Amino acid sequence: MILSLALEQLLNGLQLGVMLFLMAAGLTLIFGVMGLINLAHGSLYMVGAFACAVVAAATGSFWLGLAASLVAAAAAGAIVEFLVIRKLYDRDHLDQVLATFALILVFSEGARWVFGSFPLYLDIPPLLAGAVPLPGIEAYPLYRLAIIGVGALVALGLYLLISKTRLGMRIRAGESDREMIAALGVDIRTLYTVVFALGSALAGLAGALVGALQSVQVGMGEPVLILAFVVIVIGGIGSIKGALVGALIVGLTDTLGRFLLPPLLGLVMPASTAATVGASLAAMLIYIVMALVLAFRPRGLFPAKA
Amino acid sequence: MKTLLSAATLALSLSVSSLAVAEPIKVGLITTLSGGGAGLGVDTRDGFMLAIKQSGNTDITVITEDDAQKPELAVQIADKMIQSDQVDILTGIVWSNLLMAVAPSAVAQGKIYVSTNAAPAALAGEKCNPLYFNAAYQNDNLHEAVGEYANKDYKKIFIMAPNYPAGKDSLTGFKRYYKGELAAEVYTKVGQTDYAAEIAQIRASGADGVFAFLPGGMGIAFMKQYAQSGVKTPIMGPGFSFSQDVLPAIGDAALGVKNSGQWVKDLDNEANKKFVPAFQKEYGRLPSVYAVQAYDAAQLILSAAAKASVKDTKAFAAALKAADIQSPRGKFKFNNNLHPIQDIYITEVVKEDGVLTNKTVSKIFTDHGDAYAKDCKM
Amino acid sequence: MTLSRETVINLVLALALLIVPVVASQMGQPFTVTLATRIAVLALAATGLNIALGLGGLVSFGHAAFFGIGGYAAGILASHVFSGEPMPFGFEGSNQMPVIWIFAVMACGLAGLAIGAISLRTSGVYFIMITLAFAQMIYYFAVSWPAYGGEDGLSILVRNQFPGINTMLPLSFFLLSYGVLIVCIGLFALLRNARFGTALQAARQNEVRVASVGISPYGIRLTAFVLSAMMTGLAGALYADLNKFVSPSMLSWHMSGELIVLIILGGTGRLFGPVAGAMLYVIFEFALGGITERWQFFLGLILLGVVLFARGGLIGLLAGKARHG
Amino acid sequence: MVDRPILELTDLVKTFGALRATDGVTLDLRAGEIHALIGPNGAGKSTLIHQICGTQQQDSGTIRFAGRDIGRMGVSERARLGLGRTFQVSSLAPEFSALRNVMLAVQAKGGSSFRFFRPVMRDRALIDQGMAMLERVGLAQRANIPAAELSHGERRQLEIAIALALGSKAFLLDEPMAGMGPEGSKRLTGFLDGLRHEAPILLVEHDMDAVFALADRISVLVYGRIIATGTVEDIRRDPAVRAAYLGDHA
Repeated sequence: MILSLALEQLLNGLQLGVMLFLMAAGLTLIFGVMGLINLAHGSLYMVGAFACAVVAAATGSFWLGLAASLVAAAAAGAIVEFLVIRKLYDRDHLDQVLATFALILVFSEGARWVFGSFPLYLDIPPLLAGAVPLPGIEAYPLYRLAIIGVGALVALGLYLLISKTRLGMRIRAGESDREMIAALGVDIRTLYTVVFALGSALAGLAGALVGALQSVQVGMGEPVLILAFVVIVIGGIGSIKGALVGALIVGLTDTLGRFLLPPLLGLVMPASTAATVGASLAAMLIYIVMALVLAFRPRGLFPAKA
Repeated sequence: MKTLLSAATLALSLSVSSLAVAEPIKVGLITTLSGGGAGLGVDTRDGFMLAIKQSGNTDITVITEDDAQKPELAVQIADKMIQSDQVDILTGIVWSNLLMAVAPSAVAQGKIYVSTNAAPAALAGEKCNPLYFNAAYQNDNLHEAVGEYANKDYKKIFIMAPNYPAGKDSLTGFKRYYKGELAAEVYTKVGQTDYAAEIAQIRASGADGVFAFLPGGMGIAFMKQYAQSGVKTPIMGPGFSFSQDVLPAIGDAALGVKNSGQWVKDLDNEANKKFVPAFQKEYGRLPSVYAVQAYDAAQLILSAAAKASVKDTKAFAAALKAADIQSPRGKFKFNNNLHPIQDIYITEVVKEDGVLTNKTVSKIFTDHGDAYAKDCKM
Repeated sequence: MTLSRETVINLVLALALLIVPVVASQMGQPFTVTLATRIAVLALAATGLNIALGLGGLVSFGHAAFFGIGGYAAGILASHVFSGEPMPFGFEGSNQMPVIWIFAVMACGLAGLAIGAISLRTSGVYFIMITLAFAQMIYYFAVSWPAYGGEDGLSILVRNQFPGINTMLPLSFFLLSYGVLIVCIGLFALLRNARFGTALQAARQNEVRVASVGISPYGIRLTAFVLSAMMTGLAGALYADLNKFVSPSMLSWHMSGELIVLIILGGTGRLFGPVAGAMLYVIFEFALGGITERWQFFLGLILLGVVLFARGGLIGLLAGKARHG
Repeated sequence: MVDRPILELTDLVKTFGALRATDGVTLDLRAGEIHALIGPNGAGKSTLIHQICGTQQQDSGTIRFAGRDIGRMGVSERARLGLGRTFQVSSLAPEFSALRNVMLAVQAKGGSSFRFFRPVMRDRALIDQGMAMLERVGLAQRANIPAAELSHGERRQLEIAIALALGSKAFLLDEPMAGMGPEGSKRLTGFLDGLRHEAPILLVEHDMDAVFALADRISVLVYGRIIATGTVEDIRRDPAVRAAYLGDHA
């Protein structure tokens, strides 16, 4: 029983990590290629979730909604890139932080304007509903397994995209030398728009997938945005591999902390106190891990080349 | 010129009031109309304004402002309403933490505060105040009701709430009435949206029931994930986790959940039979409990205004305390700590004509007050 | 001696912030005084951040931590006077602002030292994020720590006192806050022109240059970060007394963002940038909030406009580029 | 027996992946001399300078300066020991005036930077010393111009003024002639000629006229290795150098 619970929690940690990776991958890609720190990434996540909920409600098909989330987030990303973001590439991080902070306000309040203040309904597709038994685990939600699968596919896809395709070659060239790529005659502005839209689409996908599991509402992107930043900072900003490792570290730390800290503290204090103190510590745990990582590896675990 | 004019107005209003027509009352309604919690604030405002509109009373001016769920902003608005608009009564705040920022200082300045929702324990006991009224409940009430209900059918319950004061009050309230064994007591992160770890613990705990207090988006996320987990242990919770504002977003996952409320849509009384269709007609949606609470707060103010002058704070407070209203909840009166004494019901989430809503299962408490009233020396 | 344009603007801002509330108070509009106090206190917090951000180029996205710690210092000390319970470590509660301020400043100094010592090992985006992480850590601690109200916050039932001043009167409390603000702006000005400020600003403009003349940027920056934390903490204590309330929302990352916004709106590194920024922000918030519930939407658009098209902020717009000696 | 060299590099190695940017460099700088380091682009001169100043860390080998092993010290610590440098890409505080740039160096040398109140622009001693240095390099009349607005050549002069103000025991000058007109180069050559008596100079420079006019010794760096060290005449005659590098110039 205990072993089964531990196994299930490990799987939960992995699954949370994969969800975070979907967010973090786009964020780190955008930083790696354009050097842009994008606080509005959480807003694109929200756009994806809303698009999915609205289309799923109108057509009755989650899968159409999922497609819509990709399209809507990519389109929103491209528009924002064209109107605002491209003016920020040459600015310092301070300006980027501020402008994208302003974008959060615009997106959140804009979404409320259009969709109202109440959470929207979005449910898991029937195909993936319910739980299945796994070796050592009594039952595990099929949808969560599917998320792990999607995360693995996205990781593989990004790897192939970056190492095997022309677009990937351009992305890598853009990372190492912006002027060189311009000299090669590649239209760098278009490249940047494409990369930004790609990162946005990933955020939108994450928003739709997670929205079905959690709740679709204004402001849903902010907590996950901060977690995604923790992920990419631990992993090394700009590194997809770092994002993957960082996401798994954060996912496992958070899940296992919530699961293990209260009983561990229960050994030294009354159970009721341990429950609250343990929960407080668990909430702080990932930030503590991040501070520790940065204290010893100031550029994260897999620093991208300077 | 302006002074002249206002002097004239003053003279006029004096002569009018001598004709025993109610004098103007200014009410400041501070609630959350933007940000994540705006749904509750919108219902609060709409419920309040419905009562004012129905009364046809034109002496009452309501100034509405958005606190964006930020305590600092709420304080600033309260200052403005008191100092600049010179309101007589404040009301409308949804959240305990905002209420704690505004209400103690407002009543210290001689203003009346009528709470439409938030009811922290801190203001119900020793620190109760003759100008602070709560038209909703005391925070613990709905948790206590579920605790009492759980005694009937459950032996070993898993209880869970967010790690903040309202969460701790919730579990304390539940435990005050629940006599069985606890499978575990778990506090989750405020704003947490993934509950896989907790659900796994529920599965492993061998509990025969789960009590969860997870308001707003937290509850939506938990319920959806729970429904997919394959865990069949029945869920119960306080009414605000399953009220009309969140049910559509949870979807069928909420069906059959037992919860508690001091008001249910199907309560059989005259006031309720008028209120629900009126609200639906006016705003095109079902009212939530927040709308009812605000509706009653407005009714209370209207009833007091008919009896006393708001400038005579003491008399006005006494008129409020009389609680001479027809509440959609049925019976309603104030305890010595100016929190309600009312009936509390166990309800169940059902689907009516494709819409999720609550229906009454049984009355669990009759004329229920709260545990803090005894500490209130009023 | 002719005054530079910026000096004239600074004087106008300083006088406007003083005169408007005094006149409003005479005219029986105490709320204007409250707004002005809010401006003064936010400007003080941003002036603190301006030491790190404006002079040192250290983009701290976690200054809400210090703002909140200062606020909690005021709230906690006052609550112990009210409850009569002794504090840990043998301290006693106090409702005297000078005592509270010393506590707030010391606590923030220590927190700033600890956070800065680790954070300053990193730079750029990493620095932004690690300061954010530390603030989040403290935020979650405050939310879940039950002793002082947790998420519900802590009320200060009676505003703390200052010898010789009736702080309950809005105008008196404003004048006190204004006085503190002016003193701290003076300190900022001294700091900026002194040897320390020279080294700090040079480290922002060119880190390698500073190191290669033999000054370790780390020590200079850490000192600046600590001073910055202390000043923001002092503002936090005043803010708690202004609202008569302190809660974890003072520690939230939105607060950190707002402090940065104040500086940028006014003009980064400018002496009166935070004052101009706080004035604009509070007036926006108040005026827009009165017109529409969607004021955050328009605030976002205005901010975008400032970042994209008016990079020097208000002071930059009015006074042109900054000149250094 | 002459004094021990002020700066000694022994078997310095620095690799970036497969590239050996510095491949066993041994080099010294003696009192009173100008030692020029030349080599084609990409030979590893910049990497070498970075290691001497401490902005990059060598993989192996030692760096001794003024009798101490400085190989693991930070940049500012090395500077405090008396290692003065100028930069290939001009490196100044661009918003500060020329004078305040020099004063930063004066303050670094002459005492603590942890003074919080007294305005530097009223600190007579700082100003006088700073002006004196600007006069020596011929920039006195440009003292109040922000560094960002100085011409390329003027910035080089300012960098030297800063190095002077530090009272360095040795100067590391990274392409001081770059971007200077013929007139400026000539003036600077004359100035450096006198400077060597104050402290020895390790000079990295592309301007061969200046190198041949100034250098007491020359080392030639190719692909991270020193292929020859000697007097101007030795180097001019060295066939390996001619083949590898000087072919076009000689």
